Order: sequence, then C-alpha cells, then structure tokens
Amino acid sequence: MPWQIDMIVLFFVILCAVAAITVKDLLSTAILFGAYSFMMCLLWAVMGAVDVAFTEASVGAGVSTVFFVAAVFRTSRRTKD
Amino acid sequence: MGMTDIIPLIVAKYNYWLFVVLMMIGLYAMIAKNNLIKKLVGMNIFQTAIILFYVSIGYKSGATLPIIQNVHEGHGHAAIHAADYINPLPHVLMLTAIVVSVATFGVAMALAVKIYQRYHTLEEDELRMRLSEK
Amino acid sequence: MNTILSIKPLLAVLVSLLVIPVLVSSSDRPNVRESWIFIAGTITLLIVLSMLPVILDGNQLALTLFEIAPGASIAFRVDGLGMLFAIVAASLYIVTSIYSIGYMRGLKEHGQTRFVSFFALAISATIGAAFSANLLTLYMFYEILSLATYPLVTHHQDTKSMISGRRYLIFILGTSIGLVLPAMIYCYHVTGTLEFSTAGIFSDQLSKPAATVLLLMFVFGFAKAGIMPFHSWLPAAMVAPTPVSALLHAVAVVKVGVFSIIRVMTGIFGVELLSTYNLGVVVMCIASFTILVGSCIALSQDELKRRLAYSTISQLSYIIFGVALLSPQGLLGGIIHIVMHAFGKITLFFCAGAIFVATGKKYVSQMSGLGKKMPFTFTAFFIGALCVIGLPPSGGFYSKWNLILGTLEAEQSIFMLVLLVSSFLNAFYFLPIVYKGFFEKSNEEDENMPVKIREANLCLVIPLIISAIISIVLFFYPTVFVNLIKVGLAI
Amino acid sequence: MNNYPALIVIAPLLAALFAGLAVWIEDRLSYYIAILGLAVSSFSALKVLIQVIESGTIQYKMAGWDAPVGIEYRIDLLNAMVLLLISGIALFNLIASYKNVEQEISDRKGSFYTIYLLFVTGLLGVTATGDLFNLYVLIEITSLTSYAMVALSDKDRGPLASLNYIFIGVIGASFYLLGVGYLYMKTGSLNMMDVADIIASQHDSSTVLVGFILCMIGVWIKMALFPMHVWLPNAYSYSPVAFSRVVAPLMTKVMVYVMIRLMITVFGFEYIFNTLHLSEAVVWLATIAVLAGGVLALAQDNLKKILAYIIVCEIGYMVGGAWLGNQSGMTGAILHLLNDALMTFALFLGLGNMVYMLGKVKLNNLQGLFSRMPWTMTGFVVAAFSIVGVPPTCGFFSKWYLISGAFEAGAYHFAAALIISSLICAILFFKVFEICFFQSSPDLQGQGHGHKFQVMAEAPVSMLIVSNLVSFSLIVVGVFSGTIVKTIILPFLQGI
Amino acid sequence: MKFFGFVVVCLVGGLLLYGTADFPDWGDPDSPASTHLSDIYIEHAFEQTQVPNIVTAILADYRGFDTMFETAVIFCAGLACFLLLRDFKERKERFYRHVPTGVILHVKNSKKALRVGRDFEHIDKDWIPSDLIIKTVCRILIPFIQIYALYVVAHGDFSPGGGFQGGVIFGSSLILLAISYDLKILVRRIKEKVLGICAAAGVLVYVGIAAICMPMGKSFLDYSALEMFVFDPHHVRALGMLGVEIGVGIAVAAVMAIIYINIVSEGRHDEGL
Repeated sequence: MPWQIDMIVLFFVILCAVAAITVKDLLSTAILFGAYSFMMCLLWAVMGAVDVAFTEASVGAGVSTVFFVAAVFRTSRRTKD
Repeated sequence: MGMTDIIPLIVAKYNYWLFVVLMMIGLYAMIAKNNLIKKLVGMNIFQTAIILFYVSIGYKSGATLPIIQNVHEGHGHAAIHAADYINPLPHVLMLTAIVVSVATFGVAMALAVKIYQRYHTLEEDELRMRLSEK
Repeated sequence: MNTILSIKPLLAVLVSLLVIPVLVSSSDRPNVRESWIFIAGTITLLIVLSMLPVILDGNQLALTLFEIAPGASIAFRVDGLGMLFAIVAASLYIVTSIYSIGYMRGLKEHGQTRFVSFFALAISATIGAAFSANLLTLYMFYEILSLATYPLVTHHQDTKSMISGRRYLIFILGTSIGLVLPAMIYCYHVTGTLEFSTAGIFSDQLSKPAATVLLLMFVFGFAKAGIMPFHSWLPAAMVAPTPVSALLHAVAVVKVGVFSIIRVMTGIFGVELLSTYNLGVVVMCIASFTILVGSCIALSQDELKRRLAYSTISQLSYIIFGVALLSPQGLLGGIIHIVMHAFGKITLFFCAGAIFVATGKKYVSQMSGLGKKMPFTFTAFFIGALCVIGLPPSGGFYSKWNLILGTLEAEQSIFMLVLLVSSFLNAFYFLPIVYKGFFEKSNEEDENMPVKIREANLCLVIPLIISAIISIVLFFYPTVFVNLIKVGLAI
Repeated sequence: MNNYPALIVIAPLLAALFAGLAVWIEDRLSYYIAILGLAVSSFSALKVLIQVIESGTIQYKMAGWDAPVGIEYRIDLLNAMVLLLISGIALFNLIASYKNVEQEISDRKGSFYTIYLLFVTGLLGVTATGDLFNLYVLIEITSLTSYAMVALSDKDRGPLASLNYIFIGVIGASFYLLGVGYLYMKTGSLNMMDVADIIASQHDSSTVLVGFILCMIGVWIKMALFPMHVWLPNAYSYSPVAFSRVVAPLMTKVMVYVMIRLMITVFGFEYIFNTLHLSEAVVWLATIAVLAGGVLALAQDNLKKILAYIIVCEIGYMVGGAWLGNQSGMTGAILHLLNDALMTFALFLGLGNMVYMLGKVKLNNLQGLFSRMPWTMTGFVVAAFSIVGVPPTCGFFSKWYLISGAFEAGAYHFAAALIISSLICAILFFKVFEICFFQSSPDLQGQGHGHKFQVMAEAPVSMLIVSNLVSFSLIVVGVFSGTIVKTIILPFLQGI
Repeated sequence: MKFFGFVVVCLVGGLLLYGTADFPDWGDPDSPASTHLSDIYIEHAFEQTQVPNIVTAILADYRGFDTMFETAVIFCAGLACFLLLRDFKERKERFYRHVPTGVILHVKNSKKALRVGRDFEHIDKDWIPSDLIIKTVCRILIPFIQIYALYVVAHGDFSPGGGFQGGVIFGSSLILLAISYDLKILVRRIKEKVLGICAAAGVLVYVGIAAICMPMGKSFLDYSALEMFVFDPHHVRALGMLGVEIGVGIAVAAVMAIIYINIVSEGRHDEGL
C-alpha cells in the first residue's frame, strides 16, 4: 500500500484533531470532530480494516456527532478555550 | 546514519509515532482543557488513537481484506494462504473498543447535559466557583 | 512435666463471655442480671480452681484453637504463672461484682447493663491473657481488654471522661500497636515461633543492641504496666466509677500489662539470655525510676483515687523490678507481689469508693474524723495500706522481703536502697490518711452535716472486709502461690 | 459438561436482562429476579471453589474453542475465592438494600437493579476470565455502570463527580488497553497463559517493559492508588448507598486482583522482581499511599468520605504487599484482599443503616448513635476494629502477614507505614465513636430514671441481620485465616 | 493545569515512544501479531464456521463472548442515559401554533397540556422545524436507510458490517426522523416502552442463544449445540451468528434512539431537535 497516501491522511487527521480541540465554538468542534472521525475511518479503510472503518463511519462520523450536536443544543455553544 | 537509512525507518515506524502524537493531543485536551465537552472530545481522540494503534498492528503489507475470496457454492474452495489476508483479530478487538467508546461518550454527554441543567455552565473553573459558593 | 489436652481454659474464658447476651437480654430486671454475674463469676472461679491440683503437680494444660501461621496460633496453656494470675483475677471478680452492685445502685448510675457487660468482657479477656500459650494470643487478649475497658473508663459520658478516655486510648493502643506489634512480628520473623518457653525462643539470632531495643519496645509497649513515661493514662482513668478503678486498675488491666512483660521476659527472651546480655539492669533502672518518682508524686496528690493511682504505678514497677533481678528470690518476690498488691490495692480502692458513696468525699483533706463514723472501712483501709507498704502482718511484707533478698542474691545491693526509700514514701502517703480518719477531729462536723454519716451499705462493706482479711491471711499462707511460681518458672 | 464457571457470570447477566424487561411490568419483580440471579451465581461460585480445592484449576472454553483461539475461563484457587467473595457480597448487599433503594431511588428501582446486576456481572467476569482483552471489556462494563450510579444522586454534586470519574476511568482503561496492545504486538496472542509463555523469552524487550508499565498504571488508576486516587472519594460518596456498599468493597479489590493476576500469571515473578528493578519504587509508592490515605481521611468531616479515604489507604497495603516480592507479602496481599472486602463491606453496611435512619452522615449528625442504633453500631465497631487491626478480627491477621513480609524484604518503611496507618485508623474511628458515644443528639431524647436518654431508633431488621452477620464473619474469617492461607493461598502461590 | 498536563503528556508520550523502539516494522508480514493467532484464524475460520468474513467469524464465534459483553455495554449505556436524564415531569411552558394564521400562543404554568383541536398544533420552544424540502427528502430516504440497515445486518457474514453497524444505521434513521420532523413524531411512533424492551430483548436474544447451548450439552456459546433447531446443520455456526447479530442489531438500534431522545429532550421526551 502506498504509504504516501496514508501519511497525507494522517496529516489531516492530526489537523482535524488539533482544530477540534482549539476551536472556540462547540458546534464547530462537533463538525470538526465528525470530520476527524471520517478521516480516521478513511485511514483505517486504507489499512484494510474495513469493518472498523465502517463502524467508525456510522458511529464516529454519524451517531456520535449527532449526540454531540444534541448535547450542544441542550447546553451552550460557548467555550472559553 | 545516512539519509538512506532514515527513510525506511520512517516508513517502518511513522504510523506508530503518529499514533503517539494523536494520543498526546487527546490526553492533553483531557487534562488541560477547561470546557467539559472539549475534554470529552479529547477523550474520544485518545480512544481513537488507540484504535489506530491496534489497526496498525493488524496491517500486513501485500495482503488484502480479511474476507475469504473465491468462495464458491458447495465444495472445493482454493487453499487459503495466511499471508494473503490482513490480520483480522485487531479489527475485532477494535470493533468492541469503538462500541465501548461510543457508549461512554453517550453517557458522558448525558452527564454534561445534566450538569448544565444544574449549574448552567460547562466551564470547569466556573463550576468550581459555583461549588465553592455553596 | 506433662502437657494435658484440656478444654477447661477455654471454658474459663468463655463463661463470662457467654454471659453477656444473657445480661443484655435481662437488662430491665436488675436483680436477675446481677445474679447472673454472680453465677458467672463463681463458675469461672470454680473452673480455674479445678485446674489447680493438676498444675501444682507440675503439669500443664493446653489447648490449641486456631493455627494462624506455622508457629503462631491462638492457643491456651495453663502453667503456674497463668494459674496464679487467673486465681487472683477470678476471685477478685466475684468480690468486685458484689461491690459494683452496691456502688452502681447506690449512686443510681445510668447504663448499668452496658457497664456489667463490658465488665464481663474485660474479665474474660483477663483470664484469656492469663492462660495464653503464646505471645500472639496474649496480644489478642491484651487488645480486647484495652478496648473493652474503654466504655468502662468513660462510663459517665461527659467531657471529662471523654478526655481521659482519649488519653487512655492514645497511651494503651498507641503503644501496643506502635511498639508491641512490630516487636512481636519481628520476633516471629527471626525465630518463626512465638510460644512461651522458659528457655526463651531466641537461640543466638539476636545481637545485644537488637535484643535491648526489642526488650525496651516490649517493656514500654505494654503500657498497661504503667512504666514511666507511659503512665499518665492511669491517673486519668480514675474518672471511671470506683469498681472499675478497683478491679481494672488494681487487678485486671494493670496486672495484665505487668503479666505480659513478665511473660515476655521469662518466656520469650528467657532469663538466661537476659542475664547473658545483662539486660536485667536496664529494666531495673527504668523500674526503679518509676518506683521512686511514682511514690513522690503520690505524696503530693490530694484526691484519694489519684493518690492510689500513683501508688499503683510505683507498686507495679516493684513487680517488674523483681523480675528484672533475674534471680530466683527476685522472681518469686516480684511475681508474688502481683497477688499481694492486688488484694491490698483493691481493698484501698473499695474503701475509697465506699467513702465516696457514703459521704461524697473524694479528697484526702476532707477525711478527718471519718474513721469513727466508718470504723470497718477505715480498718480495712489500714490493713490495705500495710499490705501495700509491705509491713507485717500483711501479705505485702512477704513479697517485699523476698525482693530485698533478691537484690542481695543478685548482688545488686544498691537497688535495695530503692526499695527501702520507696517503702518509706509509701508509709508517708498512706498512714496520714489513717491517722486523719481515726484521730483528727472533723472541723465541719456539727454545723454543715445535715445527714449523719455512717457506713456504706452492706454490698460495699462486705467485699472490702473480705479482701482485707485475705490480705492478712496471705501473710500466713502464701504457700499455694509460692508453689505455683516455683512450678511455673521451674526454680 | 460442567457449566458452573460460565454460570457464575451468566446468571447475573441473564437476571439483569430479565430485570430490565421486568421494569416495564412491575418494579418489585426485578428485585426478586436479581436475588435469584445472584443466588444462582453464589451457589455456582461455591461449587466451583470446592471443585478447585479438590481437583485443581478448571478451564472452561467459551464457545468450545481451545485456549489461545477462543476465550477461556481459567479458574484457579485465587479467582475461585474472589468469585465467591464477589457474588456473596453482592447477594448479601442486595438483601440488605431493599429498603435503602425504596428510600433513595423509589421511582427507578427496576433500572437500579438492572445496573447493579450488570456491575456485578462485570466484576465476576473480570475475575473469572483468562483473556486479556475480555478483561478490558468487562472492566468497561463495571466502569460504565458505576458512572451511571455515581451520577444518580440528585441532591449532591454527583453528575460532576461522575464526569470526572469518567475521564479518569477512561484514561485508566485506555492505558490498560494500550498495554495489552503492546503485548499483543510482541506476542500475537491475548490469552494470559499463552502470552506468558511467549514473553518468557522476551524479557529484554522494551516493548514488553512499556506494555507492563502501561498495564500497571491502568490498573492502578482503576484501583485508586495514591496519586491516582482523586476520583474515588467523590465517586464513592455520591453514589446511592445501596451501590456504594458494593462498589467500595469490591471494585478496588477486583482491580487489586487484576494486578496480582497480571503479575503472577502473565509476567511472572521472575520478570518483575529479577529482570525489572521496580519493586522498591513501588513499595515506596505504596508506603506513601498508605500514609496519605490515612492523613487525608483525618481531614474529612463526612463519614462516607472518611471511609472512602480509608479505602485509598488500604489499597496501599495490598499493592505494597504484592510488590514486596516474597511469599509472606503476597500471602498478606491476597488475604488482605479478602479481608478488606469484608471489612469495608461491613463498614458500609453500617453506614447504609445510618443513612437510612439519619439521612446525612456528616460527623455531627452522628450524635448519640450508640444509644439510638446499638445494633448497627455493634457491627460497625467490630468492622472498625478490624480496619484498625485488633485481633481476633481478620484485619489483624492480614496485617500480620504484610508486616512480616515487609521485615523479610527489609522494607522497614512499609512496615512502619502499616503500623502508623493502624494508629491513624484508630484515631479516626475513635473520633467518630466519641461523637456517637459522648454527645447526645438534641432530638430523640426521652426522660426517665432522672436521666435523659436517647430513644432507640434502629434500622429495619433485614438490614441489621445482614450487617451483624457480616461483622461476625470478620471474626470467623479472622480466626480461620490460617486455614484459608493453608488451603487456598499457599497452594496457589506454590502452584505457580 | 496546562503545565501539569503538558508534563504528563510528554512523559506518557516518551514512554510510548520508548516502547515503539522494539516494534516490528509497520506492515511486516512476519511480525508476531501477524503470524501467531492470525494465521490460525485466517486458515481455519472459513472451514470451521462457513463464514467468509473472518472478522465476523471471530467477532461472533471465536470471541463471541467479548461481543456479548460489548452488547451488554451498549445496553448499559442506554439504561444509564435513561436513569440519569429521564424526567417524568412535564414542562410548564408550552407553545401552540394556530395553523391557519401562524400565530403562536405562549402558555405559561399550565399544569396539563391543552387539548389541541384541529386548528392548533403543539410546537417546540427552542426549535421549530418546518423545512419542506428536508422533510420530503427525509421521508423518502428513511425507508431506504432502514432497508440498508437490514441488509448490513443480514450480510455481515459475507461483507463488512454486521449487527452493530446495522443497528447503528437503523438507529440513525430513527434519529433522522426526529431531526427532520420533530421529536414528538418519533416518540409517538415508537413508545419509550418499546425501545426499552427492544434494548433488553436484543441483548437477551444474544445471551439466550448462547445460554441455550449449555443445557444442550455443549459449553456456553457453542453454536454447534443448536443443530437440532436449524434446517441446515452444515451452516449451524453461521446461522447462530446471524441470530446473535440480529439481537445485537435490535439492541443497538434501540439504545441509539434512547440515548438521542434522552439527551435532546433533557429526559422529558417531548420537545427537542
């Protein structure tokens, strides 16, 4: 497997992770978090872990994000850091 | 060690190093962030990093998905070579780990909502202030 | 010497333990409750006495209950020393229980059921300590005794008793957990056994410094013996009702402490090892210090019970002093002082209690002229005082005589001086009380006393007469106890 | 086919599910289902223990697959004992808890019982399993249920405590998982015995070392060893009392079991004590934990918190004992695991009775308790003495082994810490007793015989019987500790 | 705290990196992890279980015991959310919309819900979904999503996917319904009781199938004991796995819905996203 692709995706994963924890709006965090999960899922698919990737796609990028948005809906978007 | 040695080393290990980086990001967020939801995000990053680690263990160059191919109805399938398929065990383990993490995440979110109901904030310093006021 | 398997020691311990549920269940019928105490006390004494002939023949009774680790078990063994102590405890238990009935009812104390229950538990533990076959069992009963006496000491449940109780616990539990426990486990670690044996359990594993430290840990650790500087719980504990002070602080608690030290010195270290390392002198110095200082402080006390308490502190060290002489006469004198002092001191405490119940007076300075009103009480007090000072015709003379002989035998004649000085001091703090009682005129008699003072009720007077008589009888017939000691230590 | 090993874990799981269904019919039904499930489980555990004592280790193949391929339950003397302990305590607690649950969580009783059973299932599974990953999954079940329980108390700051518990708990579990990953990397296996065989030849590998450290840190976080203890006091004191009574004695103890299991079965003494030279450092850590736990307990004014910090202190005992590296120390640690579970259980049973009658257990709520609740206090006092280490209660005997182990290993500081902590516990409990004994509460007084006295207001009989029974068992276990050591612990230690 | 976090993170990172020094290369086919157990599974899974997707075979059979507890974890999470958040009190503040005019009524402190005639509808306080396009698209989409979920469950044996993924997808379809219309529709269509029972029953299907094997004389979870119940004994393991996957699917779908509903309505089950 071309490790270059893998490395690019990994870079994006880390970018999303850092962005998700630094952004000052929780709704943005939610979306970035979804993107992070999706990137992660791509990465795993590249590594041949299709079942894991599938699960992450449905859970991490899907349901978890929805939970996240739901929680933000019931709490607040504001954050200090 | 010359340039020529470093590249194979990086190729051989970078995946593991980056998992460490990812894990450090998650752990840092869990410890140092002020907002509870941010901490939860950190927790999730931390957990996915571990999953990444396991999936990396399972990867095998020159092999394909762990689904047996050429399965014909009935009998006489071709002999199966272990080298052709990626190690399936870490995948199984990580399916379980993902489920556990989403379960924890759900409960944590429910708790966050509950905390917000009571204190109207999710910032840790403000929470601490509210508690000491009592 | 034969060792006979017997269940009797266990029974002796269990009787007063098993009577507790009965006491609790009959808490609203005081007469029934108290007759149960009396029955339990009698049975205990009978069981103890039934073992006496066998022991005097030079046999031992033994019973192993539970093996905790190889060499460390919960086991009973009755030998001469244990027998001696058990007889004293069991017989005085009966006397005291009669006395406590009178005392508690006389003062209309609250929580009498709790009181008698823990009293029974304390006696059970005392007998258990007497019959322990090894250090572990002894330690167990020692701890149970400490905890069982706490509610007795703090019986009044007021701030004063809380503070005394706190001091009591800090000294007793603190030393036993902090010093005895590690020392005991260290012994076990070195030798793999904790059984008492006259030869000691160490062969040559201990160097002299280690042995010294270990011995001191034990001597100070068994703080019930009141060795200074771990003595101050004893005067504090005098806030307890007098029967408690009497039984526990003349017999059970303090004597268990002394008994434990004797056991450790004779059974764990062995006389031989101690004299090889010359450790007896060390202990003797500590004991002499306590004897003298204790007596001096007693002189300055005005509250009768506190004076008795300091007297106890110094008298206890006589016993340890005797044992530390490491000579046959010294051992004999020291150990028999357990008996003599027990009867003498309990008489004194009984008198103090009786005076308090009858007159409400606690201080020596108030006691002028009481002797004519309470002749029995003050006569008994006089006999008790003689016994503690060590003058004939009381049992105390016998033990002091032997102690002095012991110092000569051990060629420690300097220490004889300690005994003599202390005896003078004893006389100084006791005899004035008697003198006041009989010969001084009470100055407040006519105008301030609406109620006529007379002897306390019979339940209080009879026990003190009995114990006073025994103190005298012991002067003439100490043979049984002497034989027990000879059998027990093979001297 | 001997299915008892599986039944130990499956019975409460099935009961949990049926109780979860019964919630929708009738809450009370789920209580009886829970009792039944735990009774079956305890019975099976007893059976298994007897079998193991008679005929040695039992292996039970889940799904019929042989060990490294499938998951196996491998029950030897150690976990047979712990299994019986867990199921027994869970059962007794359930019996005692009926009234507490009625009082505290009246509107969601059924769900409470379901969660409770799932928690117990998790503990039992952790103990029975012979597979490293299965252990992780079951740890997560226990954690998730305890998160839910801690957050349940509405009146206090439960949710916040629970969320912090989640963060730390997840870190702990993840560390363990990472450690397993590192081991898997070098061995390719997850079965404990198999892993042990393979790493026997890789003692110099840095990966194995890091795997070991990660596993240990993970387990330590979960068991609340001193610097990692911060979650425990809040978590335990905010959960409903019916739950804290089972989580306090068992959760940490099961984690200690996991640590001992990893040390003995997976890595082996040879590796831990001869190849690595960590034991001295860990014993020091344990020493600090013992002292710090005691000192922190002294600073509390709530009985629940005091007991929680005592647990922190006791954890130090067991960790230290296990890491002394000699037989006495390990014997002490295992014996203390058993004893401490019982002692803590007895203490918390007493606490439960107090909470039921008084509502709050701040220290100044406890006035006059000896007269108000004499039976409860009897049990409580015995348990407290056991913690202090007064013979013949069981706490003394495990301390005995621990201290002699410390002497054997030359770890005098650890022995000193044990003794100091005993003293601290004595101070602590007598501080409580003084309040209960000397002060009388302003309410609930009666007049009579010229003295004021407290009116007795004792907890329900079902609770009293259990609490006094358990306290009595402390003495029984104490005097038979020699037998326990001889039939269970020593054969186990010699068998490895 | 930041500094402390940084130090801890660096320490942990250093430790982990130190451990990687001895790792086999990434993707090395000869590493222990890829040879020891992995080979056994790859070579024998199909022949032993008749399931070509090795991951499913391990998940539901070799390590089916793990998966059972994994399902229990999910059930537990659902139950936990229910326990923590469920609040049976009704909101006192309500909004009603007069449909023909669009006028909104704000009712404070009402003990009970007003009886709503044909002209009024009860609307949410914070969220008034009324986008026709989204509604229509979702209405068309949801059945397909659900069918896809069923496919994923049923085809777990042959292709990626299985009970868990299928369950999550089914659960998301329910959540989608709630988002695109409103929560009341979902709650009205699928009662809380149904969800609760499904969650427990799903896990029970799994544990039940596993437990039946014990009285049949095999060990727990050994599907081969079920031969007498199935038409095709040759595929008994595959069928057993299908059974447990269905159980997982039911449980997961129900739990996802429970968690979502409870979080989004703060446990009141009336209004929400």
